[in-house]
Amino acid sequence: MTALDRESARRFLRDLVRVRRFEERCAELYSAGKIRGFLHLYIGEEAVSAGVMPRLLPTDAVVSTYREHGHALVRGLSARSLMAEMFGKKAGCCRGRGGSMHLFDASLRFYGGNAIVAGHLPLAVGLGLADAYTGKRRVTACFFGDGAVAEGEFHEAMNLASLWRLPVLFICENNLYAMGTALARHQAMTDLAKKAEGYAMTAAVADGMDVEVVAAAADRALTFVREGLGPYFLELKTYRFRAHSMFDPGLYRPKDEVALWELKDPLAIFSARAKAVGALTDADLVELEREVKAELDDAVAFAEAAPVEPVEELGWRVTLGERAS
Amino acid sequence: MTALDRESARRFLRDLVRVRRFEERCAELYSAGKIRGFLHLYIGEEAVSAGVMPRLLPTDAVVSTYREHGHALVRGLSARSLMAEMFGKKAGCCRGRGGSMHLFDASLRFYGGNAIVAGHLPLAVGLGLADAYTGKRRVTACFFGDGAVAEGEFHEAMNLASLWRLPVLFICENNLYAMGTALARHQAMTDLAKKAEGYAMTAAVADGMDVEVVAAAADRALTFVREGLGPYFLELKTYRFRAHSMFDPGLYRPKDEVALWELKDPLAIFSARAKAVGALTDADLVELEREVKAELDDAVAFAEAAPVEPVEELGWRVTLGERAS
Amino acid sequence: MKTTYREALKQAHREALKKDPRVFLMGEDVGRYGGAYAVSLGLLEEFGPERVRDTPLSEAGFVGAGIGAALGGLRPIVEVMTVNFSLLAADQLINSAALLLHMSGGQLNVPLVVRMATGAGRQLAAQHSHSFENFFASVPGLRVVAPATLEDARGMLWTALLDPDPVLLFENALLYNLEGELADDAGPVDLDTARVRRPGKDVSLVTYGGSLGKTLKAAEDLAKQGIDAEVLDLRSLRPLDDAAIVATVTKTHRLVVVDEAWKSGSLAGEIIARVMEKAFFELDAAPARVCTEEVPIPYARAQELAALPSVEKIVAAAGRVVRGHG
Amino acid sequence: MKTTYREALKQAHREALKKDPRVFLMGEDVGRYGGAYAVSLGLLEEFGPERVRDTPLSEAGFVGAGIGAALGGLRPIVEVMTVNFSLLAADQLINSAALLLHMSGGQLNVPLVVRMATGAGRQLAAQHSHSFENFFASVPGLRVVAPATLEDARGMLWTALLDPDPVLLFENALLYNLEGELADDAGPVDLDTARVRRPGKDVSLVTYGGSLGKTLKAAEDLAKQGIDAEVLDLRSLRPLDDAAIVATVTKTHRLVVVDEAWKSGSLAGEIIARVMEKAFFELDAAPARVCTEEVPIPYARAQELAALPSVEKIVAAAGRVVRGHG
Ligand SMILES: Cc1ncc(C[n+]2csc(CCOP(=O)(O)OP(=O)(O)O)c2C)c(N)n1
Ligand SMILES: Cc1ncc(C[n+]2csc(CCOP(=O)(O)OP(=O)(O)O)c2C)c(N)n1
Ligand SMILES: [Mg+2]
Ligand SMILES: [Mg+2]
Repeated sequence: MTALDRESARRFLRDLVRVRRFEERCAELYSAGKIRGFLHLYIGEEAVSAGVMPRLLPTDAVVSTYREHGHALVRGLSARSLMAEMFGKKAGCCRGRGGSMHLFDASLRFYGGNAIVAGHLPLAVGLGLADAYTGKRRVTACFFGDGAVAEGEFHEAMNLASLWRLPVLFICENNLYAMGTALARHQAMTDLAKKAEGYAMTAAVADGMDVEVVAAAADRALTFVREGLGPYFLELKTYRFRAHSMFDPGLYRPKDEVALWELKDPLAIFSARAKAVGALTDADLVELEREVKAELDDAVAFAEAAPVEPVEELGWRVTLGERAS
Repeated sequence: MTALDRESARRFLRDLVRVRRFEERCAELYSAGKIRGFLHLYIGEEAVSAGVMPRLLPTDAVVSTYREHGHALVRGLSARSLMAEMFGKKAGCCRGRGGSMHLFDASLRFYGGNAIVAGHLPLAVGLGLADAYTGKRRVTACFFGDGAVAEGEFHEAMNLASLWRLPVLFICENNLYAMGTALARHQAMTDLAKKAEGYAMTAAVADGMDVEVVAAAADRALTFVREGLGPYFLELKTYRFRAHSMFDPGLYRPKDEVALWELKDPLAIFSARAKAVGALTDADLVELEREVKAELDDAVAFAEAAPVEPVEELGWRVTLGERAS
Repeated sequence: MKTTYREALKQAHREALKKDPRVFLMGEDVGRYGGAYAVSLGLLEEFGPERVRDTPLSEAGFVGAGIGAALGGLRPIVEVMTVNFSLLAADQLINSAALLLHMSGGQLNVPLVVRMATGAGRQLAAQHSHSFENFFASVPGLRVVAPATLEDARGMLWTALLDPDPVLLFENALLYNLEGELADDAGPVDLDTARVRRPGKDVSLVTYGGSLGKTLKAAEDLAKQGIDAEVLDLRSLRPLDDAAIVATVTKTHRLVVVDEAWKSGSLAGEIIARVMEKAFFELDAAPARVCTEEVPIPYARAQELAALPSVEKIVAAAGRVVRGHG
Repeated sequence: MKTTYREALKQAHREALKKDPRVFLMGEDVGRYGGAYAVSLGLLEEFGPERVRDTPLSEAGFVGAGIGAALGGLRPIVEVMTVNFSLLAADQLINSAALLLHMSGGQLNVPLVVRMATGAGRQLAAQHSHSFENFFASVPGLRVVAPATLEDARGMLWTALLDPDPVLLFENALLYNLEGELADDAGPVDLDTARVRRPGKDVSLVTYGGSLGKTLKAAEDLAKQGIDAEVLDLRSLRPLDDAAIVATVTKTHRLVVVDEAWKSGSLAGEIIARVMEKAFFELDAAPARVCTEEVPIPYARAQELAALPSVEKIVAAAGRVVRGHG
């Protein structure tokens, strides 16, 4: 890790704060009935997205899960388009059809927002295959949880990517739980990075609560993949501070475990350090929070005011081709 | 390995020869149009079944693939019932409904004969689960090929078995090809036993062409499983001397590779050794071949003469329960 | 006693777990979490982790393990959290559970119960709003049922466990909160017959599962218009109770089928085809289907509602069928 | 020129691989082995391993990779060896390929072609004899076609590759050896329309894929009995060519649907339902379905034949429909 300068400290903290406040706003709006369906918050895990995403190039691709607000926001989807999507409005990134679990933006190569656990890993393999086939030096970054590792689609995707040496970065957000099931109750091998060996894939583990550590790990991984050395498995240990979804009573985690992890709050840790090394001041923090608040106020107002997709457009683009019936 | 006595030498060789001659007879009968559908021969791989199967107890369970004649025969299904099955006759072990790929015998706890590659691994996990649940000290032995290892169902089954420490013995018959696709073209990690580590499962590799080596490896594995130490992954390196199925032109394997493996013919190797150590004589071999020939002649005659299931019984036992319509 | 569909299901599980030591429940988050729809909340504490078993996210793996456990002598209840994930277990359900008995020459029956939540209507968007009942109902060797009432939620599970064959129970997720009266001694119910939930003489509204409520409501609205609709709840989707279907059509001579699946390939189509084959001359007007529009189901509320069957659509379809086109 | 269905498919692949560098073929054993049905024999040598790519046994994995590759700008042809294994990829085909475009708000189309062999009749027993066309044909977002002739085998692939949406091509495995004449300049054909393969006036025999041959043969036999049957080949299973279906029924007023799937839940049922909805007053007699019996398909020859549609069964059904019951 290089010394922290003001510029990068601002960027890191900005991303962390934007995601945190966005998620908090979503939780409120869910309670207020503005957002419906499933809502999976990223609070506690922000350092993963804030650490990885800025290291990707615009030409790279991102494929993610239903817990992807943080990925989408840092990747560059506007808070407006995300909020409008969650409000079910036509101005949303998917015309309000996708909601929280299905955020897409083709122009940013952000391929979801996929809600079948591990179902998106093969897509990432295919995106990587397309790049390898055409000789493009791009990377596909694929985010998924520890729970996804048990799925057959994980296994098949890992083997394919490694067998064909595709430029795919697999990022396992190991938050220690798949819904209410603790890692040791769903994985025989709890050291997930070790699983990569079974696919002859290079792997690393890093602290997913420290945005600088994440960024450095991502840099190493991306260098490897970009050099054409094949795919890479990066396990980031993290924790979600909230329930799995808004339906989750959250009875399955010991209180002291939660408390312990809360001490590793990625925002707290990073802002303290940035201040300690003099990269940021309290005034910067206040300023940043103000900026983010303004952005989110605007996004919410925008979403609120935006019209819904007219019912007549329900059947628009079920297919793209012209069809007889 | 203990010194080879006459008794066990006869048993080993008998099983090897029975399977080999049975398969040769099947090939002939296929050409004669008596056997139809898919036919996958086990020639070259006999030491696996002849080595493992006799170490199992009658109370243990066996779950296998579509290349399972050898497993069925050594497990104790009669040549008559197998041959009749392949002739599509009602006296067959599945009334002629299953054919070559679906041999079952509930009384011998022989659970197929499954033709979806890797689809039977979860069944083996469930059989193991039933034993663990009821506290029975039985083992479920599950046979599958190297190709199956790429399937998601393999992955899920391995994790479940290890996570729940179930008494399942996974036996990978690594014959280096999945149909026409060589191991290195379908597996990123060609050292298959290494994959077991990703599931925290104990594993071993052994020469699958030497029946004594196989039997010794099976004994070690079975002791482990029977002691309640959890599942076990046993990779047996072997080779099929014939094509994948009767439809396979077999163009994908180098001639010298085939020739090299033919030098390891499990029948040749074992009979030579048994003679060298004085456990068997040439006269024994002749006698054995005669016995087996008589058994197969009888089986074929039986199958030939047996009646087919009447067409009126087509719908018999689609379900076991009484149904309204 | 006043209760809910969820609670009725839970009591059915408790009863089964108590009655038969071979019965156990397994699935994603059925234990510590209490079930994605809280059906099994408290059962882990009552029956322990062997009998209320959390599984990894491995739908093919644990459904297959359920089949194996059934072969091994147990009576597993496997919960596939939702029908959307059942695609991952389709190979096991079809190629193993359904086929094993017949293709083994009648040797290996699979006494397995698989439960799953189905249907749309909660703004869960395209990947979480499926209705694949008819696909599974098309497979010989399976039995498929859809409890639509508290009694059936309470009573179908035990009967399914007694069945020697694999039984799939589809629970429409909108029903879990359904409240109503249930007899204190409510117990097992048959899995074979369709039930007339409302007698009528002008038109038959045939439906099942999550659409029963809408259909009954539509029947009330139709009554206000002077149309006396009969509502038939199929209950069993495989086998279908052909006699009951033919009986209602023979009585009313008009048919509307209500089904939350996409129209093409729906069970509603199968019902119409059967009526044509078995009672061609009974119908006085073209039959109609009220199904989901042929679109992936969107998140936005208005769009989702527009995609799904509704009371209004049923009333309108029945009106057309009774009064003729227009 | 005299050729076979297999050869016509192969030429279609060669043409596509030559015309468009974005096109590649991947699947189990398509390369060195030459394809389980020898469709791609020789293509590896001609186009190299990047464009004719052998995959591991990972149906979900490589179908999903095909979807991703399509999103990434390529034009993949993915061969799923047989429909029986497509269950393992059903999640990818439905939850990803079919839904992505609509649920992304119209952003992400998936120009993917998936080919698979389907059907029974070669004594491959229960797990290798499925017909799941109708399941996939029920899913919005997919296009499903079934080439039943040499021309369609030759011409559908390129049109499918031009299509911006996922197209599933079902090749009945009994057709690969079909011989016949094909024009030297045979090229792309439309994917939209059903075709009358034999005009007739007394009864409409509607079918597709592997059953076309049997149905045409039945029509000949019927002609000898003085019944003039019209044979409609659906070609496209999603969307269905409703106009053509209604047209033939409006002409003959009698309907028999021939479909190799199990009867319950078959496409045959959907066809009948549509005719009832759209042309109720056209039919003069109850329609009939000739489908596979509701049993897992057995290995033994006589049993397998008894389970499947046959010329005799079609003739008998058409006779009943034309002459009335008995
Ligand atoms: C195939 C599939 N099975 C089950 C579910 C229901 N489900 C949604 S999220 C989830 C837990 C996933 O855990 P993990 O992969 O660790 O991700 P996390 O939610 O912890 O970020 C489950 C079981 C699903 N969406 N898809
Ligand atoms: C799920 C599935 N995919 C494809 C096939 C077709 N198939 C049958 S055997 C086979 C190769 C299997 O190879 P392996 O597991 O190594 O077993 P082997 O035949 O070598 O004994 C293939 C591709 C199948 N039966 N099931
Ligand atoms: Mg997790
Ligand atoms: Mg092999």
